[in-house]
Amino acid sequence: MKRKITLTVNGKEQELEIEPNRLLLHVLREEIGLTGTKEGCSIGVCGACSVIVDGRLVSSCLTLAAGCEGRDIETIEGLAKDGNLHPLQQAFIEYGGFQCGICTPGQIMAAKALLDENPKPTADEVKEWMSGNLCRCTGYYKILESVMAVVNNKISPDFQFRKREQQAKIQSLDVYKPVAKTD
Amino acid sequence: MVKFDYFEPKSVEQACAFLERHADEAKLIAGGTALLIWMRMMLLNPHVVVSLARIPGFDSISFDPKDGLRIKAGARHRDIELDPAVREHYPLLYETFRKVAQPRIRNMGTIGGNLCQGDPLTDPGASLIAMDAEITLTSSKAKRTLPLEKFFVDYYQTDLRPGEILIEIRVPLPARPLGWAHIKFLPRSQEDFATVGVALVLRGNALGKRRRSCAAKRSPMIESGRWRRWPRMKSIPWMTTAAPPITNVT
Amino acid sequence: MKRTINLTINEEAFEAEAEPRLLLSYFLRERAGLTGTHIGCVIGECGACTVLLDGRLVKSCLLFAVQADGRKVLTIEGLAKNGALHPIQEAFVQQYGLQCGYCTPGMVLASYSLLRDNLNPTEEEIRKALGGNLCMCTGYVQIVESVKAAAKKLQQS
Amino acid sequence: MAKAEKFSVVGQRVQRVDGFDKVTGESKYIADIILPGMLLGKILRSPYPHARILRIDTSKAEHLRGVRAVVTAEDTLKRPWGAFFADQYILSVGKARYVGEEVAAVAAVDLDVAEEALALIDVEWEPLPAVFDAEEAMKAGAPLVHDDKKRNIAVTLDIERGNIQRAFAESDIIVEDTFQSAPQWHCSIETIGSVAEYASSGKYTIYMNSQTLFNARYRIAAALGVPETDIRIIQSAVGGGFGGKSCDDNNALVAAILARKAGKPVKVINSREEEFLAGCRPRVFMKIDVKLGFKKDGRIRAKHIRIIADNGAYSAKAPAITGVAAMRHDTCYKYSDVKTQAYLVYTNKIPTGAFRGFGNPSAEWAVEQAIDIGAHELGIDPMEIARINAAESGYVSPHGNRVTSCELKQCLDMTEKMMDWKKKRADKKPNTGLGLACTVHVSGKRHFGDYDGSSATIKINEDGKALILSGEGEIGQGVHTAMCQIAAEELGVRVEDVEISKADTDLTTFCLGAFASRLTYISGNAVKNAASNVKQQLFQQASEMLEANADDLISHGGRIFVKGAEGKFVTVADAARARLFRHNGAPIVGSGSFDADSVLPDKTRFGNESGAYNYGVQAAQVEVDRETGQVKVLQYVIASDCGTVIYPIGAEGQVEGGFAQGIGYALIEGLQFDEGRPVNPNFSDYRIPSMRDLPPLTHAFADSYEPTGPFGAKGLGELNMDPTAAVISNAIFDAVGVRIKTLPITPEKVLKALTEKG
Repeated sequence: MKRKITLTVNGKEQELEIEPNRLLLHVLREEIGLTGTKEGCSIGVCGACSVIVDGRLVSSCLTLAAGCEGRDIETIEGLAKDGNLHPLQQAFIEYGGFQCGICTPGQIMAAKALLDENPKPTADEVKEWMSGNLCRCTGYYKILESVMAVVNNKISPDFQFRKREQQAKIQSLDVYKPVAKTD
Repeated sequence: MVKFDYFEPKSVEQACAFLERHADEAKLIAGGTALLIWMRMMLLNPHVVVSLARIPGFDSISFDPKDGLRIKAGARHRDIELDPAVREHYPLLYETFRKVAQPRIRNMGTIGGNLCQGDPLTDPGASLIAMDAEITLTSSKAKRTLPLEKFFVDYYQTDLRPGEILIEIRVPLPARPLGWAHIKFLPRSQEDFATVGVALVLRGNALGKRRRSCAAKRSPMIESGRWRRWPRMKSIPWMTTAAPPITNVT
Repeated sequence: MKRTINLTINEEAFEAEAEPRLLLSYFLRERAGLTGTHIGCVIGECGACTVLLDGRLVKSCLLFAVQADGRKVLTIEGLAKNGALHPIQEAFVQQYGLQCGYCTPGMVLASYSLLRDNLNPTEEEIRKALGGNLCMCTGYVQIVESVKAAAKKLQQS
Repeated sequence: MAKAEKFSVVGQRVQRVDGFDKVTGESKYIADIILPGMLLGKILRSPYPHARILRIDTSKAEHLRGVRAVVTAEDTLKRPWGAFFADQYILSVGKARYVGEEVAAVAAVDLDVAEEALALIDVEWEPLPAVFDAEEAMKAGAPLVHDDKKRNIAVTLDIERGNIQRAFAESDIIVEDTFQSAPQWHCSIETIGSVAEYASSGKYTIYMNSQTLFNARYRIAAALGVPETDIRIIQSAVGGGFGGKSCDDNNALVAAILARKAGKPVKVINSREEEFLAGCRPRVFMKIDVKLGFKKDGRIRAKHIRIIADNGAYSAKAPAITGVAAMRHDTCYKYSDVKTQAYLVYTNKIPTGAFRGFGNPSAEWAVEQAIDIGAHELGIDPMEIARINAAESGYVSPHGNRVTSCELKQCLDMTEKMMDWKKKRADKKPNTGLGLACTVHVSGKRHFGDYDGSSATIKINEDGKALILSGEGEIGQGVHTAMCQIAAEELGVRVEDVEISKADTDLTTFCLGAFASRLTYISGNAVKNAASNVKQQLFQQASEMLEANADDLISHGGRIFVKGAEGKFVTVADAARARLFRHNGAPIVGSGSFDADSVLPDKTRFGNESGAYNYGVQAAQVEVDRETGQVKVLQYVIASDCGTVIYPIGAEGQVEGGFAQGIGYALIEGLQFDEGRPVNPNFSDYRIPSMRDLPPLTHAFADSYEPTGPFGAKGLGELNMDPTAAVISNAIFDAVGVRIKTLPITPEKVLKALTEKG
């Protein structure tokens, strides 16, 4: 028997009709189309499916969507605002906090939950907090470095991803005349 | 996972009524960290799932110097870890709960769910037994209170009776001074389940003998919980090599 | 309020939920994943979304999905059997009855409907039967040739 | 040593090209690919390690509502396929040979229905005697896994170089011991998966998270019996590969035949349990006897190694892996007389295969411990033994491996300094100890046909930005960023102005993919050659515009100018546009190829297997708890010689990540089998290292330059997985005097050894 539920996902209300046996992970991915949240181990060990529900970091693979009626859910897709990365996202790029990237949404959500609660954790506190988010590529050193870079305010103030031009002028082709330029 | 009906009762009475009505086919869900894994593996296939998450006050923690600590069954591990009274008066519990799995799971799993699962690999049981915790169970017919150690029967087996809900854990205020330790042996990863978990409490006069450490270890005041069973051990010869230094005194 | 819609698509039972305002064409594409039915104009003019409903040629953009509840739908995906093209499909390939291919599913189904009732249509009958299906590429000549060739194939079989 | 070359892009800490997508969750991994009408597939797997299939009845499953296709071997050509030996089938033909083997499969509208349908497939089995241990399997009378393989032996190697008898006779001391390595699973956080689509005109389009697309295409074509052109493979984002995603398994093939039968796209993704049972092919388990002869001064005079390797039920890449374990390490030290014997043996267990290190971690686990034993017996510092024997540039191994650059000695010096080795050795504290091991790895390997190369195409867009088309693929290691840097360096443009396409077998030229630490070196060279070709075309155009000789031009930061006269220039964009928008216009597009100067090994496995060899040294300081047997790594040090470091963040990540897997292999990971059945196939019971499990690490790169590499670079990816287990074991011996010879090194084993020692 399907149930109607309303979730607030990244600030937007979502009305859904779901079977009670649906997991939050699958509802986010399949019903709402937010595939940033990943499934790694399916048993709450690896943390790839970490999301924040009512301010608490949880495994969405062990959360029934039906139990989330009325709750506020944050996923990786809600972090960047208007194309501006969250400081943690920026730090993971600057400090190489990922390789294949499959665990990265979970790592970043876990770090965000920590910094929301404790903006100045020590490296040991970060390790303890993040140890439930498994990564098979990095050996974790750069993940820790990335999180600590945010804690210690070491991310570049003028970060721009790969120096993408936001307002490039496209050269008109019909008036194009090839000439050498001078400084 | 099988399809099931899902209920969110608003009171313990309502929850008991649901359990009563769907006697064999219902399962209670609190944090879900264990139940959902078993359901996904098709080891449990309930037709009705009754969530305790929306019962007001079911996750509260209260402390009274005379009465001790009362933890409602729906309190999450992390609620207990962060509770100021727990930290101040029950440092052993604080130390135990901050080491349960990791924060994400502590945010989800509840103490009631943990105890009712009867999984000897998890940490809270031993420390709560060592602290003389007692639990209250209720059903639509009756309510009973018993020491926690009597609740554990065997691996994944508890004294939980059909129709019963664990509603509260009470931990008496320990006498001061209190010596305590909780360690778990993790042979592989720090994220693993413990091979052995030991909770140790030294009270009153036993503390004075602490320097004669071997004697202290044989003191009848020592209690512990151990992997696979939940004995309240009077003597623990196997600990003579692996005992933690009893440095924590409050 | 969403409704559960039960219907048979290409001889397979299918069930999905939809708001009553959802058009059959979108229902087929998005709920059933059958993207062979194309959207051209959504006002019943172009025929790209042509399907057969209980054997009758319809434009699926002029029907709500709820109207197909309990009925049988044939889409372009239901024509080829076991990897073998339907003779009409074969004819469209052989006679160059297509260029971009966007209107083709509708053309093929319209031809199917025609040839089921009339195995020996005249050119005029073909042009009339396919009149509700627009094509911007071919100028229709080769489409008509395709239908004629298909008719021959069907007569022989 | 490094050439004094100044680079403007190479060696810079640039941003990863795929970084934005990965931190925002926008990257599309295989599970994130959803096609219209897509069905979900599930595979029925053998519950028996060895059993005959008497009958399969799928009719009940076919009639279940929501089921769209059920397939068995009858839907396949029953044609065996495999990387080296064609010995495995898409779905069991007649027999299943390990627990987890694919027997039948279902495509349905959702996973719950698919799983219900699996339960309705009725298979009548006749269980057969099975064999689970390689040594047992070699004995006469053991059950045969494949009827035509006598004594279950898949591969035999027996190679002697020099005169081994004389060499041992001339040795002053002889060390002889036996070591067992362990199987290890890749445990990529993303499991193997595929989305296959079949057009009834006959073309398969398969989205895969494979790390070797063209090899996958070749194998799928062979198994399906269709030409390669009828298969298009598009790489999704890959959530970790480590060798496990090189298409040695049946996942994509099952998806393909389901899609063909259902006439709909079908997604098949391994559950975590399936990944352990039958997904990626885990590290080949080996029992290794090592015999080393030393001269008094520490020189290794003779080496004899004998390996029994567990192939599992099918071969995948184990034949090549066995060869690597048997011979690769002979390129690390200056050997003259060596003998190697190896047997690869079929058992009724999961097929083993490629995992980061490719046989090297197993061999180094044994050989580097034997060397350590020798050092202790001779009373020579292990650091000195390594120095005395270390290979150098110009060394040619007994098997014909020609070393063009080698900074192993420099790595030893760096390790000694970073670890403060001498001081720590002098003030040794009780229960703490130091361990060391050296390693060598290849940069590409000539073994898939006589080709050890890569190709790339670069086009210049109208805005002047370059786009690299490469089929090598990115699996997380950061190679796309390194390729962009190499192209930018060669073209003289900013790295931000170079992009790279996703790998797609229909759109890119032939590429072998990610294995053998080959990409930076091999595909880096191909990209550099393509860029060089493009640069020539740009300079030709610019020479007209600048009225100068093309040979006098240089480019920098996207500008092309006459050397020494930077004031007057044309931009790359201007040159590209000028070449295009004119009579006889043409886009600027260039291609490049590279095939390494390696040799396909002959029948005796002689021949330079790779174009370049990378080297490394690792050292650990550990503390052993005598009461529990627990090992704590206090400090870890790594020095790597990978030539020029192109992409430092990526290179560091490869060192750190490889090391983390090494720590897992050494201390944590292990799958237990019960009668061939995995007992702990999940992340709760098969643990991989977490953030808290990694020790303090210091690492650095040697000052090095590989003359044949792109801007002096060579491989790195696998190097730092290889020696870690031996390093830890050597350090434990130094700490408490016991030597652990089986993996993983558990507290139980250490405690038992300590108790036995007394």
